[in-house]
Amino acid sequence: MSYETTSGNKGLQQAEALIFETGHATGTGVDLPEPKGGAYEKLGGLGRKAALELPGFSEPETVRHFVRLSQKNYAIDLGLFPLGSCTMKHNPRLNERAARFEGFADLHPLQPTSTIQGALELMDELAHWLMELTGMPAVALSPKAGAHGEFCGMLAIKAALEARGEAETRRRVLVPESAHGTNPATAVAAGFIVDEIPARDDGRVHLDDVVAKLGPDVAGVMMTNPNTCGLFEPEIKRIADAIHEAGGYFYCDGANYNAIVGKVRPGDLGIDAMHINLHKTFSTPHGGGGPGAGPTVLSAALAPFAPVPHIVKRGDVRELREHSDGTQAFGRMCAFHGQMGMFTRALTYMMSHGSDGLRQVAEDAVLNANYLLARLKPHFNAPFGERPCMHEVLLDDSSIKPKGVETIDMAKALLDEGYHPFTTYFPLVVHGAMLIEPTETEPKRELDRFADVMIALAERVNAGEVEFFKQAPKLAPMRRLDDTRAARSPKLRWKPEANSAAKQAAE
Amino acid sequence: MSYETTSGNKGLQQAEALIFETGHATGTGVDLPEPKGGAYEKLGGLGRKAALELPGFSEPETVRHFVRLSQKNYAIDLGLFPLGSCTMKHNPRLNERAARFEGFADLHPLQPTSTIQGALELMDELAHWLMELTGMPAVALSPKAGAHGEFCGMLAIKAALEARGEAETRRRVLVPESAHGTNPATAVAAGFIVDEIPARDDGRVHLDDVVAKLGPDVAGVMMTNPNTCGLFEPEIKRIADAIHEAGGYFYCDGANYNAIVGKVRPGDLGIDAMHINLHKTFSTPHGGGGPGAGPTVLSAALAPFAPVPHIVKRGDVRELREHSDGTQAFGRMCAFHGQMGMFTRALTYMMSHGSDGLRQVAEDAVLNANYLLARLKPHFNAPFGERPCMHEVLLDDSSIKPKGVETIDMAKALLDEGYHPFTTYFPLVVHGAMLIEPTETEPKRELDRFADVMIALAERVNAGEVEFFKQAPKLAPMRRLDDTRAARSPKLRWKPEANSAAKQAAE
Amino acid sequence: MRYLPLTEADRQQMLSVIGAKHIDELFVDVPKGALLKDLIDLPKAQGEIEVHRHMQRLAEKNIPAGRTAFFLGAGAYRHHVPASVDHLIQRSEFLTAYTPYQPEIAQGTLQALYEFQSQVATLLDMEVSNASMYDGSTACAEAAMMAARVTKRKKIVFSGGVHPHYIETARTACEALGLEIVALPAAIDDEAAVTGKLGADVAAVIVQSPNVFGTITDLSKIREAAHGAGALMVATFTECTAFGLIEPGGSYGADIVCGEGQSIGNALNFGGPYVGLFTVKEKYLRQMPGRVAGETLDADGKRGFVLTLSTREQHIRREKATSNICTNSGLCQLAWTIHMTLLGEKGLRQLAALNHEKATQLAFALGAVPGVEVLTTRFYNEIAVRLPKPAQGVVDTLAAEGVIAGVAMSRLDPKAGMDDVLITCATEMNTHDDIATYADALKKVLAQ
Amino acid sequence: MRYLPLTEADRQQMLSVIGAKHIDELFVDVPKGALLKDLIDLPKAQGEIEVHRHMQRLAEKNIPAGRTAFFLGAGAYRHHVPASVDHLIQRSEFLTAYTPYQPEIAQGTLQALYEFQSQVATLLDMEVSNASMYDGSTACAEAAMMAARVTKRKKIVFSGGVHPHYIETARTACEALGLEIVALPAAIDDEAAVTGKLGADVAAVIVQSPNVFGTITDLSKIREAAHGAGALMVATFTECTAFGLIEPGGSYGADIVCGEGQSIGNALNFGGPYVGLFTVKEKYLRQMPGRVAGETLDADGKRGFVLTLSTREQHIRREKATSNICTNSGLCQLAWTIHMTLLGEKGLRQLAALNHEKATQLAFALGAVPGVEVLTTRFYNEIAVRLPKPAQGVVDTLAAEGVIAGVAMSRLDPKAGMDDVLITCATEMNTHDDIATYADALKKVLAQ
Ligand SMILES: Cc1ncc(COP(=O)(O)O)c(C=O)c1O
Ligand SMILES: Cc1ncc(COP(=O)(O)O)c(C=O)c1O
Repeated sequence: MSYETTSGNKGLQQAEALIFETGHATGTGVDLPEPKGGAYEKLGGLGRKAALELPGFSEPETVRHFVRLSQKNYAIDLGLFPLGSCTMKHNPRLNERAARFEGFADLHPLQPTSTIQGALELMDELAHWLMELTGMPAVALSPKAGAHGEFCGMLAIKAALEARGEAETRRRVLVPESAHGTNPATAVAAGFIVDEIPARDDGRVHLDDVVAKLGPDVAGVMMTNPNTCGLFEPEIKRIADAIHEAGGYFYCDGANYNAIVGKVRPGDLGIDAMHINLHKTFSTPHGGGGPGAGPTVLSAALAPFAPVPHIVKRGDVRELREHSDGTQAFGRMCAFHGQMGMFTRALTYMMSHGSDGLRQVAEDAVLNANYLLARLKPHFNAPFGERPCMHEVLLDDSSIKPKGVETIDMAKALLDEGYHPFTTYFPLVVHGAMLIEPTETEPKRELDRFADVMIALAERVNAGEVEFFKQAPKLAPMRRLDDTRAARSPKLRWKPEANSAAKQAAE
Repeated sequence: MSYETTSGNKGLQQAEALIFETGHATGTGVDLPEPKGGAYEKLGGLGRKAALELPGFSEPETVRHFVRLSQKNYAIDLGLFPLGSCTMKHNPRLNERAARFEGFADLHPLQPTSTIQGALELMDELAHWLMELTGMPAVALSPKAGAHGEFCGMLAIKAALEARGEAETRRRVLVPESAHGTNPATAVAAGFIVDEIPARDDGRVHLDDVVAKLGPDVAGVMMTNPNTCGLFEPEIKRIADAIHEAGGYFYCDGANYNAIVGKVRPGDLGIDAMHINLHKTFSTPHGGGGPGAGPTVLSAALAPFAPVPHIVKRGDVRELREHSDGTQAFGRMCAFHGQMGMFTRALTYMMSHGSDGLRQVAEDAVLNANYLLARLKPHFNAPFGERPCMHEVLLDDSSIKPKGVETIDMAKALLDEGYHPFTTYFPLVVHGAMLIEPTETEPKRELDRFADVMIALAERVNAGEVEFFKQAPKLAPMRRLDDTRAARSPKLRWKPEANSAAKQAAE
Repeated sequence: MRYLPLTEADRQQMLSVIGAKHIDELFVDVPKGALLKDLIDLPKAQGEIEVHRHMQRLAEKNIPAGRTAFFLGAGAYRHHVPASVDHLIQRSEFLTAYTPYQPEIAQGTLQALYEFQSQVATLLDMEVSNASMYDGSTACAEAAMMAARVTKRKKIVFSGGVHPHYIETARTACEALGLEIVALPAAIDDEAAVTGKLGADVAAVIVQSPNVFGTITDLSKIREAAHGAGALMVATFTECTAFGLIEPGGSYGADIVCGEGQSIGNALNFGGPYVGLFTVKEKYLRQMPGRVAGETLDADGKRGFVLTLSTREQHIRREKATSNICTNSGLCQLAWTIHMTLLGEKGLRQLAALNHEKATQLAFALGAVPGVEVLTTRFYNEIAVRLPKPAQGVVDTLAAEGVIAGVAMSRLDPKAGMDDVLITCATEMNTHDDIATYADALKKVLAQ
Repeated sequence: MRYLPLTEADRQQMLSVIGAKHIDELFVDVPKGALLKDLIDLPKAQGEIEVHRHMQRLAEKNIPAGRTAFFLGAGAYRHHVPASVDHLIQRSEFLTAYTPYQPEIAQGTLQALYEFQSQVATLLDMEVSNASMYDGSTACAEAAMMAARVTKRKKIVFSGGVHPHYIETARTACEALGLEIVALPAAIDDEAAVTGKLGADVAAVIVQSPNVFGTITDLSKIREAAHGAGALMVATFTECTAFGLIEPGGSYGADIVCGEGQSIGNALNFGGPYVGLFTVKEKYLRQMPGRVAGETLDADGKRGFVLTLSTREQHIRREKATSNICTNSGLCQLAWTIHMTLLGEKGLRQLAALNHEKATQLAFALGAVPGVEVLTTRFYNEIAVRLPKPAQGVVDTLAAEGVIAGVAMSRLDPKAGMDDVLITCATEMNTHDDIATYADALKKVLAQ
């Protein structure tokens, strides 16, 4: 059925070159008045000299370019996106609308506070929801994503230690081996030393392992709950107590909060700080890699150290405290007040669900994952499949690898079946991990179809169809891409000299 | 490369059943308060008894369903859409935004006029632009599409004849054989009798042919200019004069106005009425079949008979005249004031282009068509290709048909190449017509690629690859669909009893 | 110009390929003198910033419904359209596609059409639906003409409850064809008058339920009378959400059921674009106007959809077509289908019940205003009330107070002799406070 | 609940497949007592109508920039973003995709990233760009940390023209790592002070041009001084449209050029989300933070794009990563790329020239107000002026008059000793009338 077309298109799949290959410096999709010229120029002779060589397109060409590109993407709106640890749930369109209200979108962060009372009220409302849901007394809204929230939490811990005069002595942070890469990276960025808690066979962090590492040089622990294996940490409360007893703090990575929202309050587990990825649990769109938002809830012990800005209410009027002088705030996370555009979406989401709907979110997320676990367990190895999972199903390739098919091959075969695969090879503690997170916004029939596909693929493995997998994907917009080649001699931008070569490749 | 997947998807192309096959009566994507029950019921016992059996979907499922469906469509935003007579030009996004301003979208047509002054002003502005551009003294805005505009124009002619006491005697309307189907259908709907002007070899309407048919029973002529062969009617002015002299009126089908906007004023050609498809020349989106808008400009002779509503200006205040009593208005075209949502878009478009930009529109549309004509003429038969065309290139299949490939096959082969084909088999006066309208919003490189594809296909014809064409499309979402089967025993809706059969077919 | 991709260099190069020196050589066929040398006297091109500003200025000279206490219906209804509807219809693949003439690359539009037809037929309890008409009023006019074709008779009787604009629209169209329109006097409860009027020359009787005064009618007797006289019964409507709560025309055996679909999926838009719904009994299929999508198979035996039965249509049948309609209400129809998919039976029933609840509250509140008489006794979400003053003046006075109270019957039909009748409606958008504000304001105005 | 597709029947059936009786059996690992029995004390689920109303009410408690005469910049700029940008970024395939971890089905995102990197590097005259940071301030902090890694030194010198919030953001991050921040006193013209301060312990000198007072600086001398001392020069910026008119840091030989990209493609959004631009010299590539897309081939030899050089990143390198950043500014970066594609060189140059023109008009108008001194002599679209009164009070008074005049330097840095300095800017959005309104209002306020 396949042949080379003259156009390079294949039916509806449109070939599309780089804008640098088809655009030109005189093309433009905006109409602006011609500048009147240099009469009033105040540039002090520092005007740009050389040509910029930025290609421009008329609006029709621009729209077409990006619409064509978009169709080369998979997305939640096309189907199940079971990427574990990423909580790819439906993004309600009301949220998009609310974020675009003129009264939010066309507001400058430094406007006089008399003109931004609604924005401050919204931030307070969001804070209220986050604090009530987590059972925590404070929240820093400004972190710009999960990793930034981790940084915020660890800096709050550092400031608390400093206030106690122990910042210099307590520098060790315990991080389970199964942690997401951002955890150790953050701990180091905050000036701590990472001490790994080795993985255990049951995928949990054991109290004993933590206790064994406690000492007067320990600043705290960074744990993920539910953890990256998709399991609730049964000993979490006791671990928290032990840490506190030893004079440390408990940072919880809240990336997996979706599994427990409305069911369990992190504040009841002894947590001192936890970031919440609004782009996961509270469904602000992932946008192909961001933006996110990582508000970080804080315990009473850490609350005083929350970074500026703070919202201060005087009677009915809200003001901003923007400087840390005279406060215990540890500093500032970014130039302004955080990801307002995500706050509007997240609050819209929360209010839409309400306390009842959010609880149902957690229950359905967990139910969907356990349903997939039940259907897939007979066909794949589920390393911790004996007990219920939370919102994620963790499988590995140990049952298929001996037959020549690895996690990556299974993933690429899913592309042909019209799915985005699971998260591959994470967490690192499970070899050939396949981490499947369906989320609560999937109907049962989509889960069933996905399970059918997974099972059919397992049967192909059993039938010895190794080449089938190695050749995959065959139906996706591209065949398997060569990562090694990309990294070996990096080509990270279009360059005029590479022009003709690139053009040839595109054709 | 092709194999049957378990999911039914093929890479990014998602299989999707009917909502009736996957939805259910308890599913819903809206949250409304539960009604309090019948305490205050005032239905007089006429409440709905049986179940409705309308399937419902949650928002995630709904979004996914329609996003999946959408990807089975071709669209201007994906590529050249050279459907002759349809003027598939780029739809600017600013226009979409303007149409959604609360002050336009959330306005009821029967609000007190004190609350809709801006809407009336907008309609007046649009009318001003249309009258100035066409050089006509009046315009009826309410017609809802081109055909409705034709109806409006023909009813105005009828009313004018009535006013002269000649409605009973003058019933014959001359319509060239090459006319669009709406023309004869409209004439009949307006109570006239159609008299066809036979086609001529040069694709033009000849003055002699018209004159030969004139007589005291002639109400008028309905001509298209530029005509459906993509040609300007050179004798149009003289034909108009002849019609007028014979006591008839000149209706012009303005579907092809894009070729001459800003270059020629229909009012200078002796036209009495002409509809303007705002969804063609003024780029309101076609939306997969509508909505359109067909404002109809009228000559001084017909202006008094324009249908209600009329906007009446008293000082600075605009009022609506909504009833024809006491006026010469021939009646009312529809319940309200016409396609306001299209008016906002069209005015936005006109103001963006301005008088200079609109003239450029016509020039570029004509230039693009003639460029394609120049490139394709050596490879296809262009029946009227000796002279320049207007905004459309008319080819036919006379050079390829002897080799076994017809217009339809050429069209289907284009689907595989990633194009929407030209208009096929229209106008009827040219056998195997291929009517190509590139529009002005195509860059040269897209024209060149399309020409390359057409030429490559012509070469395949010459190489005798008939089966290649008969098998096309192979890369589109579906293979060739069976029209005859559809018409033989029409299945026009999902029915519960047909449920399981349909489900099987879907899988 | 931001929408025109050709550069001057492109133009020159293309002209030279064509073999022309100047663009005007391509306009040779234009009669001497008619080719304009100068620009037309209109403003020149403007940037997005300026045009945006201009349109916004115009928009802000209006008072949007949502900024008032709003109770106006009478053919267009203010409902909530979920945000996802507008998001989806703006997808390039829907927004910028043409009529699905090439079905292999238009299955998105075609399947959605087939779903629309199935939903509409189900909602109206009819056998067949077309793919949409311009709006309710033109659908109703088409129904009148179709009835004349089917029965080969020339008289159309309009019941006294049909929206006056619908009657005028049909009159304009039908009289051109030489059909006779008999419009019965406007009546809050219009059933009785109709059944008496049907002779053997009647092609169709056209009734509306809920009618323009909000009254809902048991159409059984009218159906019997119509069929008894050999005429068709056409049931029309302006508020399609009603059929989540009351029986539609199809359930009473109507031959054609048609009307306005705007309430579902479509904003008020100052009157358009809207979407006409049009359904018929299967036996009249070949006389139905407009496009229709049908199921078929492709060359691989896969199910797909195409536009079908086009031999009824103008592009094939020309002067013998069932209608001249070509472009219809595509995107509005898609919005309808999406919104209806979101509603489903459950949501639609809730929505309808809520509308009715609000309207009963409204009737109660207005009925309690001294001097006001609620005229409509069986209703869905709209009622007529008699005021102690001419209704038009009251509406105008209330508008200045931020209350859009409805429409005076005298505005819809000055000759109805119902100057004191106000048509007013409530939907799910009205809050309790809105209703109280309205009743209070009305009380004040009437007391003046 | 409209976002949750499972029905009660589904839930029961699924539980029985799982072999559980009650959902709470799946939560067995939660410590006793921590599993909530009751709902948390927050409002229950609400429909779209109610939530929409609530959010709208909050929005309308603000005064949007566009409803005022608006002259505020200082890190975020009000520009016109063409309507097509927002349309395109809302495409499902962009909006609801994740980071492109599966490149075969993410070429849309990846090619757009590659185009972004190419555009950014071209604009800033640098060799390599990453795929975006959170915003300008965090990008600047990352640059400071990167410079410390590259030079293995611990002192970061901030010039007196860097936005105080950028310095605070970097201070917070750097001090945690044990780096020392030296912030030179705020200065309208900050060049001279920097060049003197650079010892052999300095990792980087960070300069901003246009600086927070709007001053544009020839960075050659600073580059010479920095490189002479073995330090890197980091050039940061808050207004990226400037480089359509003035030389960017790359042209002066900066080692890292980074800053805020919001001006292109992104609305003000009350401070976020924005998009940080980050570019480096190729030789420092392996120390660069953040993701990057690169070109490669697929199994059929076709060109495609992948995320690459991930051994720098936290998910591979963990505690040795160049940064902890994971989620970045995807969609804002896409908006930037789309807007930049619409602009092209021609549009960008026009836009920049227009901004400069408006700013010169503003400087002229304010300079004519008695008591006002324009402090910035070389500028792009922003200037600092000295007022005869504390600036904060003037700003507040003007806000009540519908003029957002800018920001008082004392708000950005209360300790700068510049209470009488106002930072004010003009863009293509300001009309002549706006400027006149502002100058008149200022005159009145100062006269009081
Ligand atoms: C477990 C975990 N922690 C932290 C993060 C980092 O969050 P972000 O990407 O929002 O910075 C992620 C994101 O994937 C994660 O899955
Ligand atoms: C020449 C011509 N006339 C009339 C029409 C009818 O216009 P509309 O579809 O807007 O009713 C068309 C539409 O395709 C056309 O091409």
